[in-house]
Amino acid sequence: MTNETATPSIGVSQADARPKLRPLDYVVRFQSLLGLILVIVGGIAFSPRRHGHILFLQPDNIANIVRSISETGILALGMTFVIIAAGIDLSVGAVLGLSSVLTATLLINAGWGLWTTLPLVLVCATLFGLVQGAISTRLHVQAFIVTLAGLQAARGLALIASGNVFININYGSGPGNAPPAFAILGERLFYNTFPVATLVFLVLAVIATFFLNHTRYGRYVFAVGGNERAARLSGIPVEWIKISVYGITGLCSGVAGIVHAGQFAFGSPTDGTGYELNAIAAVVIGGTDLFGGAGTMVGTIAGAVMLGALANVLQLNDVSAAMQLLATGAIIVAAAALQTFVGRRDVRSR
Amino acid sequence: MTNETATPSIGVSQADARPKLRPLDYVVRFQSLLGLILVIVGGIAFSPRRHGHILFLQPDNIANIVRSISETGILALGMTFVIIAAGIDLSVGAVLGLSSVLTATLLINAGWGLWTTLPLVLVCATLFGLVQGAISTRLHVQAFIVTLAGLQAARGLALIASGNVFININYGSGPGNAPPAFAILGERLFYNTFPVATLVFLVLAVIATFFLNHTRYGRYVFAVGGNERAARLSGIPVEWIKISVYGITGLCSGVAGIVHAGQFAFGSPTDGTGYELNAIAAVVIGGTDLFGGAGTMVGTIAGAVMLGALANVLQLNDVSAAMQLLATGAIIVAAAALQTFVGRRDVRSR
Amino acid sequence: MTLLLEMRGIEKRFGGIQALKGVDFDLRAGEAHVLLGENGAGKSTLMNILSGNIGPDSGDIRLLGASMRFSGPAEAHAAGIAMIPQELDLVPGLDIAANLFLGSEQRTGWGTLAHRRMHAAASDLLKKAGVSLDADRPVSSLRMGERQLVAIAKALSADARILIMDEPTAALSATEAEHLFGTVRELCARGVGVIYISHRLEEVPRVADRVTVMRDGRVAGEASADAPQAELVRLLVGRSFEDLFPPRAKTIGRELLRLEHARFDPAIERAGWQAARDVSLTVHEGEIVGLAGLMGVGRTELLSALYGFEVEGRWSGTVLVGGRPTRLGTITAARHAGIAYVTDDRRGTGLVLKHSVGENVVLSTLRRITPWALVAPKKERRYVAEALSRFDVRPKLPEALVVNLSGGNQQKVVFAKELVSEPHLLLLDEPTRGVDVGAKAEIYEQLRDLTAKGLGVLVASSELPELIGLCDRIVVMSRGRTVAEFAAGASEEQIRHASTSGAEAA
Amino acid sequence: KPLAKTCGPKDKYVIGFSQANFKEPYRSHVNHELERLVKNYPQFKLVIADGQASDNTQVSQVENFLTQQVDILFISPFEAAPLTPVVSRVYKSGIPVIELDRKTNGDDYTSFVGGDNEKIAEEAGQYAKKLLPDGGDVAILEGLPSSSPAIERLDGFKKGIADDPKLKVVAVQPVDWMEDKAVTVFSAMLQAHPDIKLVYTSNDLAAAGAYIAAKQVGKEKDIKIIGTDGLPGPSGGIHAVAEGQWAATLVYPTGAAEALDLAKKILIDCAESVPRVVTVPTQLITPENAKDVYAKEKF
Ligand SMILES: Nc1ncnc2c1ncn2[C@@H]1O[C@H](COP(=O)(O)OP(=O)(O)OP(=O)(O)O)[C@@H](O)[C@H]1O
Ligand SMILES: Nc1ncnc2c1ncn2[C@@H]1O[C@H](COP(=O)(O)OP(=O)(O)OP(=O)(O)O)[C@@H](O)[C@H]1O
Ligand SMILES: [Mg+2]
Ligand SMILES: [Mg+2]
Repeated sequence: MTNETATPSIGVSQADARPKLRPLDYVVRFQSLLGLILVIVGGIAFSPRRHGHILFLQPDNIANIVRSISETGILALGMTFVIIAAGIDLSVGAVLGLSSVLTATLLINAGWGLWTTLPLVLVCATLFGLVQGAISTRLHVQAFIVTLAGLQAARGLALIASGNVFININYGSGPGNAPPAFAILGERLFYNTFPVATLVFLVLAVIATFFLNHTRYGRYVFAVGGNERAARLSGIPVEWIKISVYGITGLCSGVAGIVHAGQFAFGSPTDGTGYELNAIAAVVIGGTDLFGGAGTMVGTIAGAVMLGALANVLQLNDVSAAMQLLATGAIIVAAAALQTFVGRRDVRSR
Repeated sequence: MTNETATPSIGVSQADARPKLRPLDYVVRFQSLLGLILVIVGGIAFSPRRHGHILFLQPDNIANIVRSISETGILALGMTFVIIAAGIDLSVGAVLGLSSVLTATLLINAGWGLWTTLPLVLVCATLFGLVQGAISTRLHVQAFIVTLAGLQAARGLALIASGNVFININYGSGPGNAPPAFAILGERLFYNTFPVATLVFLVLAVIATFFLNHTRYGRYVFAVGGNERAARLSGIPVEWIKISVYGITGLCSGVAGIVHAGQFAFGSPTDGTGYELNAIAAVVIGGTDLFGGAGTMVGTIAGAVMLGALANVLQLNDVSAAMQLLATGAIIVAAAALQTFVGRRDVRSR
Repeated sequence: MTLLLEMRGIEKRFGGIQALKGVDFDLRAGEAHVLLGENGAGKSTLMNILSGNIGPDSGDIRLLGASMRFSGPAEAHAAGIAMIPQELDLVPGLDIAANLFLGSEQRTGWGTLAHRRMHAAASDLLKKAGVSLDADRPVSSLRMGERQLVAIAKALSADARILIMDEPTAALSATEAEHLFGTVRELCARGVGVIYISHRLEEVPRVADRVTVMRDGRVAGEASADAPQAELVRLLVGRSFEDLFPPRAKTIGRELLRLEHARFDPAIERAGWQAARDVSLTVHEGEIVGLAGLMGVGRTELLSALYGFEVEGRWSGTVLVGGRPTRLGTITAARHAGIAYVTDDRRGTGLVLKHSVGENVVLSTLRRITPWALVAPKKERRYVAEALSRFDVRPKLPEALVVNLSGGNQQKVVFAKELVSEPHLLLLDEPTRGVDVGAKAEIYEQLRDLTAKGLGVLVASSELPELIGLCDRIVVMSRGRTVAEFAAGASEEQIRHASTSGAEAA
Repeated sequence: KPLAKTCGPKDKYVIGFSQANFKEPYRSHVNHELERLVKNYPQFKLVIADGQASDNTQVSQVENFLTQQVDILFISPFEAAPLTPVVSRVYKSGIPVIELDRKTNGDDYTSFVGGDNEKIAEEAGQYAKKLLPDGGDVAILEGLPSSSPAIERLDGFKKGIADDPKLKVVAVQPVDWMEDKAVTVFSAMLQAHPDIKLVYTSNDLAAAGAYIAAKQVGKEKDIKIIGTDGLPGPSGGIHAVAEGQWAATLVYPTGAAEALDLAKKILIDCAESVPRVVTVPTQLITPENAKDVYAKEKF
């Protein structure tokens, strides 16, 4: 045995050669932030100024940015789980709409209180997600189809729930009014600097990061996305993982829907149209692999903020509609390219 | 030697002595049609009738169905190549818009003729696709991001090209008029039964099927999508294949854009909004695997027709908008489930 | 004989790992040059460089004296170099014919694919490789052995001047291997140069004209074809050890698994699926039982059906686990009964390739090392480090990506993963496929240590010497039936005869 | 001879309404008005199809109505030109066509009921001048760029304020009719142009968004918001003006009542001719009249 342990020590000496890479590894670990940094630097550089002040950095403006991305951000958190598990969820935008409509109808038309309404909405949204997950997993239908169908179904349900009208949430007491407490979702805290919607996003972001990186569940999600068959062989409850991640996106969509209703004092069946693409974009720009098995939550958050900051700086400069579209496209690609360029040590992980 | 060849063939003949599943294979080859069949049967069953006639089967109605899917159908043909090559193209709808705007401006504002306009439009669309492919492949940026950015860019370009307005195509001679020949795209042939737009789709469908199944290029697309490393080891020009498929989607989007402009005598930067999802849906419902390496062109065509027929039969029955959404969702999933259920023999090929 | 190939001072570095440290290698026309070396020695890397798959950092390659620089496999192909890669790279979605002609499709006058012609040619090629499969079976439905044969046929189809075989017999059983040796000799006779990599030392005298041994990225020495195995082993692992196989079990404990006329009926009939029809065998604590048989007799199916992996279906007949009747057929049931399973397809089902060694090792035991369902990084790191050194995975880097490990080391990772979960009964399918002698010895030793602690092992292997050396009893299968059982000490002849005659009988 | 093939006191008539889309609140309001008012005509069955903001979809839906042989077609084209051919096919087949809110090209339709986007926007411009007698910075939140209502309303408003140099348009940006986008965009505008005194928005949703944005920086009092659509109901613009949140909104009439009345004339009374164009007047909603209008508007 002793002389045997001599041989592997070669392997170990190889191992010792490796730590030299640490600094690079370090940069690489944060590669998903590079795009954001790029945009922020650009934002500062190109931001209009008024008597010396950089508008882009004004507290109000920053508040605008973080508020504007709070909803897609929340969706993107859930989406990260799904995509790491090698799935996709196109229904999040629609479920957001459904949830905001439900919130509005229950508060206004049904005259429920917050403590009954909000939990119910969240439960419905989560169930909706779980059902999609179950169908996709048990019937072996590609998630893309199931959630695309789910998108339609959710919009249909929202139309029914709302009776195809926009429901205004006006505050006050008595029937037809929502408890004023709900209005807080539209406001800002800390001397009117920090939007509540963003606070919700941040709290969820912390929770999501924790679950992905520090729980057994998170590990399972990575394993299932990385190689489903190997995961199954190792006794991981693959089915349950694959189903539950859609429960997570559902839940996130529910929260986002409530935030939406709160922010805009308003519930409409078409709320959140197209949000799914933004959410997925945030995740993918954040460096998560659409083929599953690899990704980071911090990347997703950075991706979401980046998209918001980008839109903001373009608007600050009164860029024309056409140019905004062009610039957005160009910069997104540039950012992604920069990140992958730094991140590309191992070509095999496509 | 001889008896050696004999011995292993014992072992292997065992492998093959198992039930020859040819008939089932046969069903399975056409599994991707089951959804369509389901919908057609349902359509006939539930179709309203007027003095005995089944409206769903009226020539006019069929013409309407096949016309309504011609554009997404064309997009789906190209999309099939991309998805089999394990890629995705979200820009097709936008490039369709761009192309229809280009067509309109060149014909109307620039007063070009058809033989200069149409080729140029097709070239532009193809180049747009190739550029996306090149960026995604060379810079190793996920196709989802690149084509999402491409979507934005294309819409931006369309706005610029059109000067932020939509352009009516009116026929006649002299400046500001398009050659009347172009109007044919909006008409029907064979005693007004067969839409020209559908004819274009059919011709392209035949060509696409041919290329996918009977040319070396098609083979390579499967190989690259199925196992990139294997493809590279076999000396296949992987990069070129991965780039060129986006050229194909670009080209298809260009054709679809021209058809769009012709059908509606109209070019607007917002044309084709959301078409990409329908196109991808058609492909995936057709049984093509979003993870690449497997798929059929006939499936895609069936998928496209199915979506059109489904929408049609629902509306013929005066189903309310909400219910249409719900039903569409349910039936799409049902169809897909049916197909995968029949198709599920070999676990290994996920 | 003319010198076909010269490789001089080839170096290759991967991140922190110097895979090749200046390797010289040459090949003459018409010779079979066997390349030996431990796992991770750099054999595949060297061959990947030769086949243009990866570029060298330095060093030069001369073909017939002309210096070459391949920018990709295509150029190597053109230069007449063909390779059977170690990790069989086939396209699962395409059928056998399509895979055989991938990259060199035959076309009609119109430039369209000549489907019929290729199909016919494919069938011939398969025959040449000694396998009769319909060329239109999708590769995804083939078993490891069959894939290997397809890969061989593909390489033969290139009729190259230099043919590289990277562990071609890894998934083959004796008969197919024999046939392959025949083919190699034919090729050499036709003046082809063959580079043959293998970990099965008993094959060396059967193919080799010349032997080169690599160790740790260098050429450790040359040997003649008829060098005694002990000599080769010494060159290989830098030390000599008397016996590859540890002593057999002294104490046989209580019965772990008993099958009597057990039969498994899969819910879904799968193309080429050899379900267990009539299986009778027992495994006791401290015992290693072998499964022998020709290819495709259903050993893999038997194991995966016992573990309930990717086959839904019902067991009938007597199935006793630990003496009690048990409904096997689902993974949960199997794991609950303390059964673990190492498949014959490490890339497909053994490992999460895009994840790190560490993440893979803990995969099957996460439940154990995550108290309150939370990951405990320190605990985990200790756990992984212990497992890696226990199974001597090289390099000993928890954060290295498995995909970059050498084949043999990947196999060790799979072992570590399944054995740290301390099962009662271990199902092994081709356990030492692509594992070097040293590592084999370690694995065997590990198995014996564990059986001494009460583990029972049921191992399917196509390497008869392995079964004979390792097992306490050997059960022979044919067409999903157990046809014979031998106690330790049976000869290869007896077993081979039992398999074939059993095949004819059945 | 009567306009409709079959008419008279028959007990069942099907009205097929092809709506451009259900997204914009204005559209769903129109649907609502029709659904509410059609109850006054027991003979009428109203079927509404959602064009999903797609010419292609809307065309095939109209063709479906043709297949179904509805008795009369109501249509709000998503865009004029693309719908023109199919509408004239319907018209030529003898089915009366009543177009709401937007005309198709040519004259193959029975009659048109609607307002005039450009005029309404121009009126908004006029009122803006009144609101800012001594001028100031003005912002515009445009609809979906290149869609005709967006274009017409943008042009109209600019025309309305053109003759007053004191009104400076400092920022124009598209918000695609969407409230959430309006909030983000207008927030940015307020950063870039803190002196904005008035914002004209191409629809009520955008106006609501602008209000939220202004409120977030405590400027909701100083910034005059002019909306468009003037929808009734608690979520509509009229209410917002009544609440004093906006300076004004302009009612973009639905013409639902008028359209149904035409349908009655054509189908039940067998009218042989009906007015070709029924322009329903817009109404400027200001804090002065908002409360009364809000009270009057049934919903
Ligand atoms: N792409 C890669 N990235 C990083 N390291 C690599 C890569 N490929 C190989 N290596 C390392 O190079 C060394 C040599 O690997 P190689 O596959 O050549 O060994 P081998 O002799 O083929 O072993 P085996 O007999 O197990 O196949 C190993 O340490 C392996 O970890
Ligand atoms: N997942 C699978 N899908 C389809 N067919 C399979 C699968 N696994 C095994 N087979 C078929 O089952 C038959 C038995 O192959 P298997 O490898 O199980 O037998 P074996 O005796 O283990 O042979 P080997 O020597 O390869 O281990 C083969 O003909 C193979 O085609
Ligand atoms: Mg190797
Ligand atoms: Mg096997």
